[in-house]
Amino acid sequence: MYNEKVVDHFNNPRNVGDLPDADAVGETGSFKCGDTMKLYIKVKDERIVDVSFQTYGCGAAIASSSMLTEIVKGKTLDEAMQVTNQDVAEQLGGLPPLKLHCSNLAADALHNAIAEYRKKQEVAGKG
Amino acid sequence: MYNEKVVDHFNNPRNVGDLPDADAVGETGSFKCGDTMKLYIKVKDERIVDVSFQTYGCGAAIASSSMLTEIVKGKTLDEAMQVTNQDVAEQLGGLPPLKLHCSNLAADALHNAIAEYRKKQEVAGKG
Amino acid sequence: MNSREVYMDHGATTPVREEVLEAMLPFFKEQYGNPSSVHSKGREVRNAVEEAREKTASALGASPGEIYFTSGGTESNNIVLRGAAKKHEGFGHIITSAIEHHAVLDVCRDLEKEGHRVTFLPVDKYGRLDPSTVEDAITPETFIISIMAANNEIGTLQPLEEIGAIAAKHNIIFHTDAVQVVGQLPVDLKKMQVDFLSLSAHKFNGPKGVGALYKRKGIKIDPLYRGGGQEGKLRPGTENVPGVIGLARALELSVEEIPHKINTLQSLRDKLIEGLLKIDEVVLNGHPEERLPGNVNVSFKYIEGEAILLSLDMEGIAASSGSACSSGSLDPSHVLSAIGLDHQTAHGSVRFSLGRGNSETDIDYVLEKVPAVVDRLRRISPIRRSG
Amino acid sequence: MNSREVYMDHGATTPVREEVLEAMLPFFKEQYGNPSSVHSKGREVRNAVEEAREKTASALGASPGEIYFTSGGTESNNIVLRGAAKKHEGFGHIITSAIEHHAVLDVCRDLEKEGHRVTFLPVDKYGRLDPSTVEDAITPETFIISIMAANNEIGTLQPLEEIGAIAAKHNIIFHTDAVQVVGQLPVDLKKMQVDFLSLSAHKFNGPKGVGALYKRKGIKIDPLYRGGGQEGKLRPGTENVPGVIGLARALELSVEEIPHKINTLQSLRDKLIEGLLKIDEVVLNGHPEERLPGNVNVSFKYIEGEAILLSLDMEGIAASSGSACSSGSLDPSHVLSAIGLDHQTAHGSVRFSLGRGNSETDIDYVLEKVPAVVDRLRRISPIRRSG
Ligand SMILES: Cc1ncc(COP(=O)(O)O)c(C=O)c1O
Ligand SMILES: Cc1ncc(COP(=O)(O)O)c(C=O)c1O
Repeated sequence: MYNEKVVDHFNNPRNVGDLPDADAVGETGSFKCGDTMKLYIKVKDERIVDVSFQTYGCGAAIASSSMLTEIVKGKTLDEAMQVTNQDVAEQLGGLPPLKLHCSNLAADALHNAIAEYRKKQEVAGKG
Repeated sequence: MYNEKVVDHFNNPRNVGDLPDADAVGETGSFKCGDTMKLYIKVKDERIVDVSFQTYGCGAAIASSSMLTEIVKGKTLDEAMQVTNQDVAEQLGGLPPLKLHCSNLAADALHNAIAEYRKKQEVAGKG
Repeated sequence: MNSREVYMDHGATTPVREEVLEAMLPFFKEQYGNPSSVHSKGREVRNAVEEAREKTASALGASPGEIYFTSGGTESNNIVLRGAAKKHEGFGHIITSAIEHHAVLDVCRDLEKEGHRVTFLPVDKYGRLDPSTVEDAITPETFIISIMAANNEIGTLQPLEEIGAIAAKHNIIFHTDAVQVVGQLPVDLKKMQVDFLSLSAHKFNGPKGVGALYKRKGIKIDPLYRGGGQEGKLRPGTENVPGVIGLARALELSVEEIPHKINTLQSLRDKLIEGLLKIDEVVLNGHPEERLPGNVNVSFKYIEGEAILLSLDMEGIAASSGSACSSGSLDPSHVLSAIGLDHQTAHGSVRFSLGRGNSETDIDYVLEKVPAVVDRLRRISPIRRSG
Repeated sequence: MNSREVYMDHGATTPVREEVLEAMLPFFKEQYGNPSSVHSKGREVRNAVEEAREKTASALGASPGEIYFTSGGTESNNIVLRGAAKKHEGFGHIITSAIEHHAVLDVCRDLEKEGHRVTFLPVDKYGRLDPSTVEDAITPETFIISIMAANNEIGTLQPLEEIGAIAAKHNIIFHTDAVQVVGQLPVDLKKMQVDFLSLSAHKFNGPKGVGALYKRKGIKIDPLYRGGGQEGKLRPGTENVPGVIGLARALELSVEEIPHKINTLQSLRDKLIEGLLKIDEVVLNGHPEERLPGNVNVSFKYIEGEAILLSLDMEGIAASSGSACSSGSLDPSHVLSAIGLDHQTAHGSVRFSLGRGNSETDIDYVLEKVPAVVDRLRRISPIRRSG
């Protein structure tokens, strides 16, 4: 069903857990299938210097989350905003068609995290 | 499908052919399934002294015909009138349910032959 | 990959046992005739098929004329429900439960769309149907009651004798999908007063793709498929000869072994349940007593079923789940919803279904591996217990 | 009982060949998982089923998504005809032939009773359909044309390409029951422009109880059975795994061998026909050229088919007949009536259907035995030639 890369990311997920000193947290969830993801980012000079995740979901959801953290670590926020769910699935070497929707939360959580970070910055800038 | 007795009567039918000096011939046929039978009898003192048959039909029809000739040989006409198609099937040790109708011609042909014989006698008596 | 292989998915399917395969083998290359043929190559096979029918009948306490071979449980169910609807004049009313297998439930939904009325009876939190709700649901238009013998996911047994008595009293056709029960528990057609019973060979160590339908003598339904008229016209098509031979042999063996098997399986089952419930925040789904001897279904909170299955699979353990993601659908199983589980508890359900070949050591192995799997996944999960 | 066994009833069914059984065997006891399961025992079997689908597709020149596994030719036919009728809004019109297999003919009769209109096209004395009658029969309500590729009794091939072109021109679904043709003759889906094609594994040395349906991509019909959603919902139920593996292997092998096999079979067939026609008052049924490479059907006048079959059986020869008495019905086959045979000629029909394993020696043996059988039965018969 899943290819080796997916299985590897599911079995040995990278960057699991919360980041106690995160600059922002992005959350997303599918009401329908119940999957939930939290993405923590640490930002320095507009660049993601650290990232971690927590995911409730199936194998595809967990592997996608893990893969996403690998993709975005070190990217600038603008670069990271360009990352799509499709990119994640591609980097994983593909997912079964029925499972594609399970990978949809990873990029969403990332974009939510970045949005939160920017909002915080704005507030801080104004304040 | 057929038991050994049926198979034996089918393979080695008794009393096959026409009787050139028959006193009467009974014919019967099923319009539906196309079976046809001719029964020849030779009568002496109200008793069937010789009998033969010709049958166009399936294995059950041929075996029933053969069995019938064995049953009636030596019987008085009155006794022979009592023979039913069911008797024939029973003497054969049974026939498959779907094949019962194929055995229905044997006794009919016999009764027809006896009726013909009686009619001839009547005509002869009157004449 | 891993040292042990522990198959605990007997509710999904079972391996064909040696004796069954042996019984089937001559019918592929040697006794290959068509049972409808007049010649001896056909007749020998016809005899074998009729012997299989007799064996099947006798294992169920039925007569051979009441057994129809089909291509499986799904077909048996469809033949009964659609056939009864077809036979019924105009539109009528069907009573079934909310937790039937899709091969009953979705046929009923289809018939509903076509104009029939259907009552999907609710079940309690253990998945049990209250027989009085059946009686209450009956209307003058009700022409069939279809209630499964045991649920495939949570293993809950239904009070069939009570329901059968109600159906008989009101003179309504009573069908039971006994796919999960036949070969596992004794089946008494007389006591249950069923008119139709569906079974599937691959659930009791017989081959896949063959099943049977018991139809009480005298009860009539319309056939759906047309063809060469095999199986009393109810299921036309050249007979799956090795299949029906295998079904009969498997049924014969498994029914014989029931008295012995029940105790073994139940004690394995109870040991597994007990062990699993020792893990934090695990709940048992289904009825604590009225359940299939081999069925264990629990929900691991805060984690998702498919992820659990994959992790178990890495350890060589085969199980199943009512989670949406394990079936490729979006919703968790209708059964788990019907017993009132919230979305997340339903998503965390795992079924271990025990069967022939499972041992004490298997249970120990599973109980050794599960806690670590659950722990690992809970560490990844963002959901935390509130306590 | 007799020295030789000569099986000439390949049109009824065929033995499973060694390579096919070998391919199936691992899927009973070892690779027994349910293809729908998430764990590896299920996934390995899912892969095998999908490989079988690919093989089947490639043997037919189709794509894997166009292949649906069923329980046989009967089911494939029923799914198409009933499914197209169910999909069609209100009552419509169906075009078929008078000589279809019962698995098409009787479905059409059923649909007619339910309210659809059906045209049963006549055939000529050889059993050939005139494509122009198809075009003439088309009405704005026509939603499906179903014409068999070759007749199972008399072996006559139909002009499918012409009919397909007509169906395509009028944008009407075109189905062919190719149960007798697949594995015997090349099948070109593109040229025939068929939307649906039915096949059954046991007709080409595969196992009984499994078939397939080709459905052209994009064409939609409604499913009849409901259940677990297998086979794209068109044929739900746990897959007959060993069966589909066997089907694919048998199809692959028999399609590969077609070029070589055609010539062998045709020359055996023609030798047998020639020899049989030397017997007094024997007529060939079906088309002299446009017939299945292995089909021989003759009528022996003045004697009845079942009696001939029984006598041949005593000599070790397995054949079949369109006689009423060989099927337990009262009427001779609708096919023999449709080609205009009188009752008695129809009753005397015998089909010798050749296949894998038949040899020149078999033909010699049959030609040696038949005259005596015919002679013996004619001596018993009261019917005499008029000449
Ligand atoms: C309760 C129940 N009914 C019906 C079925 C369908 O059986 P099959 O897949 O053999 O057609 C199953 C098995 O999946 C089942 O568990
Ligand atoms: C032309 C034709 N169609 C359909 C069928 C039915 O196939 P099955 O008996 O495998 O369902 C047959 C075989 O009997 C056939 O010859």
